[in-house]
Amino acid sequence: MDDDALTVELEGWEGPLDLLLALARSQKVDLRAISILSLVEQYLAFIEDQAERLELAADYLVMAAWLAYLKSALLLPREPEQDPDPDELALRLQLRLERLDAMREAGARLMARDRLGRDVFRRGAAGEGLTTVRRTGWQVEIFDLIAAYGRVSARTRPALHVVASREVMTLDAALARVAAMLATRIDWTAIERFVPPSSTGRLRRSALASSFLAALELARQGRVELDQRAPFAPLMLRRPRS
Amino acid sequence: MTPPDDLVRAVEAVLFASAESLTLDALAAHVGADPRAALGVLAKDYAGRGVELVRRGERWHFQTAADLAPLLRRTREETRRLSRAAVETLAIIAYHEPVSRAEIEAVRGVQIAKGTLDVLMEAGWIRPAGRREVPGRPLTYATTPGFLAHFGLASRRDLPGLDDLRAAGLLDPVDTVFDGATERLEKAGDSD
Amino acid sequence: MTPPDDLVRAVEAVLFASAESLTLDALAAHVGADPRAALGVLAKDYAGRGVELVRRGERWHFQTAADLAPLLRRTREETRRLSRAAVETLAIIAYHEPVSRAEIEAVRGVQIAKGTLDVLMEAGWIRPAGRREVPGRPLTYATTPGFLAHFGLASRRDLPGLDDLRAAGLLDPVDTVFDGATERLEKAGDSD
Repeated sequence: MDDDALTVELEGWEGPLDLLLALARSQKVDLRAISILSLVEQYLAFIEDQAERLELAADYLVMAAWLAYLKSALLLPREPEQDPDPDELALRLQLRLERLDAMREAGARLMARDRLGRDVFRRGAAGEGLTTVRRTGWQVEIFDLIAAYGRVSARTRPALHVVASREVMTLDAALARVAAMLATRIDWTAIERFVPPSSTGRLRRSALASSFLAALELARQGRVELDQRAPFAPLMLRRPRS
Repeated sequence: MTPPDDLVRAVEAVLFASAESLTLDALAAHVGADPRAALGVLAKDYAGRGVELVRRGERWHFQTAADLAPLLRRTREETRRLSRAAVETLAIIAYHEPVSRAEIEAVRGVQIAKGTLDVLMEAGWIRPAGRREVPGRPLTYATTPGFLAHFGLASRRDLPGLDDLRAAGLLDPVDTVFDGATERLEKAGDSD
Repeated sequence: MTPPDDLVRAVEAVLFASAESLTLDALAAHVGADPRAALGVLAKDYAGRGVELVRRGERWHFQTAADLAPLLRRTREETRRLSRAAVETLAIIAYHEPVSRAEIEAVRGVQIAKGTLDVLMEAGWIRPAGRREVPGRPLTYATTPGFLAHFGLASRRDLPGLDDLRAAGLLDPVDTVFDGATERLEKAGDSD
């Protein structure tokens, strides 16, 4: 083991895994052939040594505790059902060191490549450069144009709203009239007779319709009796006999 | 093609990587030898290519061949739909030209956004068509030959008239319920 | 060099003029034709010269030949040294991509210092590469075309030793068994 590695302070390492890898490398054997047990012992010895001089970072201590556990598991007689299997854990630690080592080497190899801007260069001069001129092709069809004009014309053409004046007889008026007339009639009287005689044309049709509705309403209230012998036969009204 | 010797390669790389054109002295300092023979070889190697070795006064540099300049500028066409406001404005100009901004707004019943006429002008469909000799001397707009070409029209007279539009149902106001009387009134008013 | 045809000249000029590496699409947009055959001709024309045509990922550019580095480096400042943490982090991302921060930390056994990913991102070598659909939806990182260009890789498959590392199982999904060493201790009784 390299004595220097032991005397270097913890700040030299980026965490316990880094330290473990440094210790493993100091065994100067293939990482795959490394003795995990001796590696663990080195780490624990190193941490003890450091502990007297500086405050140990938590993660170093956590790793130390874990490695102490691993060490005892590796040394103690094996329980058949022990879980996790200490050999398996040792193997995982080894794999983990291999992985970090592999990435460290890969990084070094990357950095050693012919790098653009350091070893190889693109054209130095700003040069002509490439420019892209953007042009917008507007999409619109003749139909869009014509439809738009139709839309505008329709929208802005003076709008005419004509309310045709129409004489009507309201339901209220018909109710009052029919009710009043019934008061003075004793016999059956055709509904046409309840329509004001002066009304003609559309007004008469309106009055007739309103009077019919008035008759239905009065019948509902029990204030009139209705009689019609056949479809389209004259509709007769009279005051109820009480 | 014969692989160039080391000096030619060196001069080539130094010239390529340099931010500015280089004098013979500067080249010599970089490559550690007289670069003149190498420059001669390079000039021949690159003659007629897309990139050429050029001497300006006492300085040398590579540049793209002059005849290829247009390739370096690419025009990209983007197709976009014209906004509704722009289409309406274009339609009003087409039907009423020459027409001022205020007149367009009067027909549309809405103000024209700032960019609308610009877009139509940029598209090459309308052009300023002189000022109207009324107070304020408003600028008027009219369509261009490019407008006719785009819409496949031989002349503005090919635009469908109001009667055609009506027959096509394009004058029907969307939200109005017609009543017989109104319809008759409209027809009476429109007949010439 | 033999006098090239028009397309070869065009591709040559466009690549030479461009400040960036160009994709086939970008080249095609400028020269108006499929540039692939021309690129093949150019690669051959420039092979062994002081300037070479290289492909980096899906992009192409000219650069000086690597063996001339000593000659050119003289005039250049040494690029800023990256920290060991940054180099390792970059390697882990390149060899494992896409990879989350936690996975990077699992390989290195330490947390990633604040600026490390920033430095790599600012250099244009890594980029966020979407979130992993696992609890916490961690962001993953991957390398960029700029990474390939800077390190002279035609593609990620050219990463040194990639196949060997993969065959050795060293690029398998990272086992985080040691991450929570304490957790492990507590759980020692539980089954995996």
